[in-house]
Amino acid sequence: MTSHAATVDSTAQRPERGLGVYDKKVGMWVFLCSEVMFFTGLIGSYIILRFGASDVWPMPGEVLNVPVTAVNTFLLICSSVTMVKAFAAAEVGDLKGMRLYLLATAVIGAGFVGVQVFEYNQLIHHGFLPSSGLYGATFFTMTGFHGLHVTVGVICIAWVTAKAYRGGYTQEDHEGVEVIGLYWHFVDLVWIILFTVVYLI
Amino acid sequence: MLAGGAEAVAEAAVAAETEHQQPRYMAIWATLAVLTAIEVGVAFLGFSRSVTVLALLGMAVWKALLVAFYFMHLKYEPKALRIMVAAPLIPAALLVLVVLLEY
Amino acid sequence: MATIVAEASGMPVLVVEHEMPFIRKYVFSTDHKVIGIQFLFFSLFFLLIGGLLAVLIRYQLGWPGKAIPGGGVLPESMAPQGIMLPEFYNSLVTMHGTFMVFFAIMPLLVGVYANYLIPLQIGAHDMAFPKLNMASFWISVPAGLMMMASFAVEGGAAGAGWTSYAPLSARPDLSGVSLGQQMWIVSLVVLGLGSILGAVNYVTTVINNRAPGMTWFRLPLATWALFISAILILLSMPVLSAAMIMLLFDQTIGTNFFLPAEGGQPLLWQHLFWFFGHPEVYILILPAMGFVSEIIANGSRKPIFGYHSMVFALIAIAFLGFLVWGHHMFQSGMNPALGMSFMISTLVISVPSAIKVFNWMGTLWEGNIQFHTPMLFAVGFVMLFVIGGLSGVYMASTPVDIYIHDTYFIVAHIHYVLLGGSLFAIFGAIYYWFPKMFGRMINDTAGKIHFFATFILFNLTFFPMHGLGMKGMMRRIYDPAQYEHLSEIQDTNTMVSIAAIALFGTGIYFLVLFFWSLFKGKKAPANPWNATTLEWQTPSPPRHGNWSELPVVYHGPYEYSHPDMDRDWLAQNERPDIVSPAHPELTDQVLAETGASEEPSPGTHTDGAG
Amino acid sequence: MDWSLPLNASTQGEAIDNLFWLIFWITVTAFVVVEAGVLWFLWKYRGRKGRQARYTHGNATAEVIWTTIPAVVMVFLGIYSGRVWASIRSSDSYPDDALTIGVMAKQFEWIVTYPGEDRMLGNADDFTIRNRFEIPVNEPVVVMLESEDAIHSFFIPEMRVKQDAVPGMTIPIWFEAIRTGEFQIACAELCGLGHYRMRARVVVHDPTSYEAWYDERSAEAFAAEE
Repeated sequence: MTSHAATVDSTAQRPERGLGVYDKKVGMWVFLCSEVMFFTGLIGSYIILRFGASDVWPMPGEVLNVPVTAVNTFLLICSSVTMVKAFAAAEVGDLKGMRLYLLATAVIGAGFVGVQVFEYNQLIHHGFLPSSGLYGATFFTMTGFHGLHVTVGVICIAWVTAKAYRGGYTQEDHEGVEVIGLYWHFVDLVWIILFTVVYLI
Repeated sequence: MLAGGAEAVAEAAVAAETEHQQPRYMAIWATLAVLTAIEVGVAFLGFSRSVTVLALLGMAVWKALLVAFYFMHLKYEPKALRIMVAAPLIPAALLVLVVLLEY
Repeated sequence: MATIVAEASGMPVLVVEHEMPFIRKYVFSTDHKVIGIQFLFFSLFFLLIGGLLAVLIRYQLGWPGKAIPGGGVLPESMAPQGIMLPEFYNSLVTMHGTFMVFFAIMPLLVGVYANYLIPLQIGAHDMAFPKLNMASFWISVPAGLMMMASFAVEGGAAGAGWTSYAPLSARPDLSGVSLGQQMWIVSLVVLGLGSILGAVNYVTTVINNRAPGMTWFRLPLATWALFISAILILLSMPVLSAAMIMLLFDQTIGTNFFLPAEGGQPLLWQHLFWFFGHPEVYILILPAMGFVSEIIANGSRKPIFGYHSMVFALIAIAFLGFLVWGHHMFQSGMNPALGMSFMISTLVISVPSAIKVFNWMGTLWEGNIQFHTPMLFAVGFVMLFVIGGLSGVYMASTPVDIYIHDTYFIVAHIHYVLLGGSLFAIFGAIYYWFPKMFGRMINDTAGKIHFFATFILFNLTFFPMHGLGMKGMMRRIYDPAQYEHLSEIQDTNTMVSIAAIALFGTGIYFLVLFFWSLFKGKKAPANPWNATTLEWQTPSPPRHGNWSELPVVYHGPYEYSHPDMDRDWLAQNERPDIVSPAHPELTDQVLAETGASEEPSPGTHTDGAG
Repeated sequence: MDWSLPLNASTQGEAIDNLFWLIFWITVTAFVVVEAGVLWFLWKYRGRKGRQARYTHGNATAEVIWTTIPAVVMVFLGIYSGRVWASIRSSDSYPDDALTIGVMAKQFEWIVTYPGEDRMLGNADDFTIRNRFEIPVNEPVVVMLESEDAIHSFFIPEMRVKQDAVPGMTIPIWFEAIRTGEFQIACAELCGLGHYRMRARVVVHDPTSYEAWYDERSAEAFAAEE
């Protein structure tokens, strides 16, 4: 235990270990727990309204454009992998790679929002509106709030990217990249669930 | 003191594992993409309703877990954090299941 | 700017304090203590507004249809010639509930004391995210202003009750209120966001920023309770936000979530609302229980009785709090079989509450009880909370609830819990921590007058409401005299109204006392109550950054009357040589881990007698 | 004001009142024990010079005792309440051949629909009256409760009956009056600005006068239609 002897002195002033994870990461996870409940409220209401209803709702493909959304889902998955690659690059000190991957994430994320706007436009054009019964109401509320989260994510990632280009992150300190990454993967995760329960079931 | 030592060992192990994990991000990405394609296929192939729903939900959970464990590296986080993250799933499930019981 | 820089080694270092401009120091401050005090002024203001609305409600019930004295100042749309209109009455009951729950009691408990106490009690320099903390306050302010402004818009303020059951709240043609209801929704969504940001902060801070030696089971119970409440906020508030957003869409863009026209479910609103609403009730009582535990241990000069069971009871209440929401819906048309399960979980949740009451009694037992004002309020809390808790048993029993649901019995119950409970604890907390917050004392005699007047008038106001409920008087009734079965109770209503108005007077007395003490109170010492927890080991008021050097904790939070001490209290961060029988093993461990043995400490040094 | 429940006029009222008073005595006992205990401790252990508080962190036996006692009382109450609840609200408690009356709540009145001779609602021989709800004594009555707009609550204090009327749902409740006389339906759920005056007359007849009333109203209703 030679290493331990060296740590005794510094622990004299160190806070309790807590989770052994730095504050920002804990904070983001705690916030994501809260987000889980927000989406539970929205998706749960959809499940209850749909499976509690006596009438049958439209089957996949009848109203919604599944192929376009499948491509969009693929986009979001790609942005998730570029995000994690940015973090991995930062871990090994490849700051150039980190910046490029961050930029790619922001761009692909913006692409997702763009496709969603296109999809909305198409649907509204065909007369499918939030006021089109419970199907329209739940669809637009869930995907709309997810889209809002994506938009916020894109803005934050753009901000992090800008900071990265100004040299704000190093191999030792890139908490911001990891924390925004957590948020971004969470948004991706929510989309995985949404895509399945809204578009495919 | 023992705990401190054990933790240091564990940290080293995690660090080593993380390095090994990095190349696999692309494999996970490929898995996610393939699963998405299969999902779309299942939805349109016209299996019976219950088979479709179960298969789709299964794949969605699989994908979600892949994202949570690898992209969000929950796999390498302390157990306490993992428990904390899983905690909201209990009230979430309760809310939906109990209200569904009504119908 | 934040003056604390965390070095990579994990050792926080205090950087020289710069002289900050007024606006950074007192307005857009990131200091948790300033934010706590800002929340205090914010919520006391809304407490006053909520009280004023209550007086108007009681005036109408005491003297139905009579002109309100001075009511001529109210606009035609509320009370022409001072005579209140039913639609204004509906707005009053709605906004009284909303202000009291969301803008007074909740910020008083969580906004004020979670901010002020958590970093001090766990021995941290500040919250984990000071800027986020500032944001959580400045998000709440516009929410409050918007809620206030809704009285002035066309159609008046929201009038569907603080629970805003759909479809009444979702269809402007039914309630006659459109913009007011929408402002109500937006305001609460914004406030909810502020609460969630605050809660993220509290939870992270407690998890990660405890001082060395501050193990989980050395946390003061106030911090424990605030921590658990923050978790409840995190998990329940977003569900309300989601429901509110759907309600807003029903109001504005023609969706049908809660309208039956195209298959929507009015009961879904109630499920979502109460899924939030019941944990919310515990958000409003758990911190109060925490403060009372602090004060009772201090006033009795004894360690809190059954610290561990107090903590586990808090956790149990929080967990069960997510399983009982349906008990608000026994008569709502919910499946009766579901009612049965909710009844059982509700009866179960009363057990941990009972444990807490008995533990407080156990703390008083064989104590050396000091009757300072905070102690009076804490004991008052226990006595009134018992009544509120016991009256809850009637509602939990589904058949009895058939009769008393939506009657004044419920009104009595909620006020015994929220006013007799939470607000008494808040008054206790204000008197207790006022010296720490402002460096001045509140005069003890003046405080005692406030306590006795409030205690007596509170009971005169709310105890008879149980009887009104037993007679079948419905809630939210503009004019009870309309009903045969309520005609004989008009005298009681008048009596209750007189007491209520006098109770409001005690509130004014308190505010005057509060502001007078702020400027003219006697200078407070660092530890006026001879208390043990860390916040009292700092100057009053504590400096920016709280500690120049983090404290090291050796003891549980309530080491009063320790036999090895010559005075009757032992602070958490002193005398590492004294071993607390509560956790001997922890003391040894911390002594070893923190390397405290290298510091000179008073008294003889033991290797740990455990 | 005296501290009593209003005169009971239904069969379920008796069970509910008994349970109410049982809970009353249990809670009064707990109330007295706790409040007297607190006051006694406050007096007995009041601070005095030289007094030393007992240094204790608790007592496991005491904790177990005061956890068990409330738990046992609650289990008992839960079982008892559950039985009464089932006898009023469980689906098999509904009488088979009861008189079925439709009640539609709307802002701010009660529309009561009586079946024709076939005792079935929902066909042409039904007739409807406003704000009057007349039933025979000693005969179970099923009310099919509906709402047209907001949520209302059907409350007859003397019958110990209360049920929300929810738009989009038809909720059956049943009760049996045991006393003739006149009572009131009150709305117990905030339903808009006329909520406070949303009431209707309840008349409980003896069987013969109910028959006479029914025939008369039925004839009147159909005469008006033609």
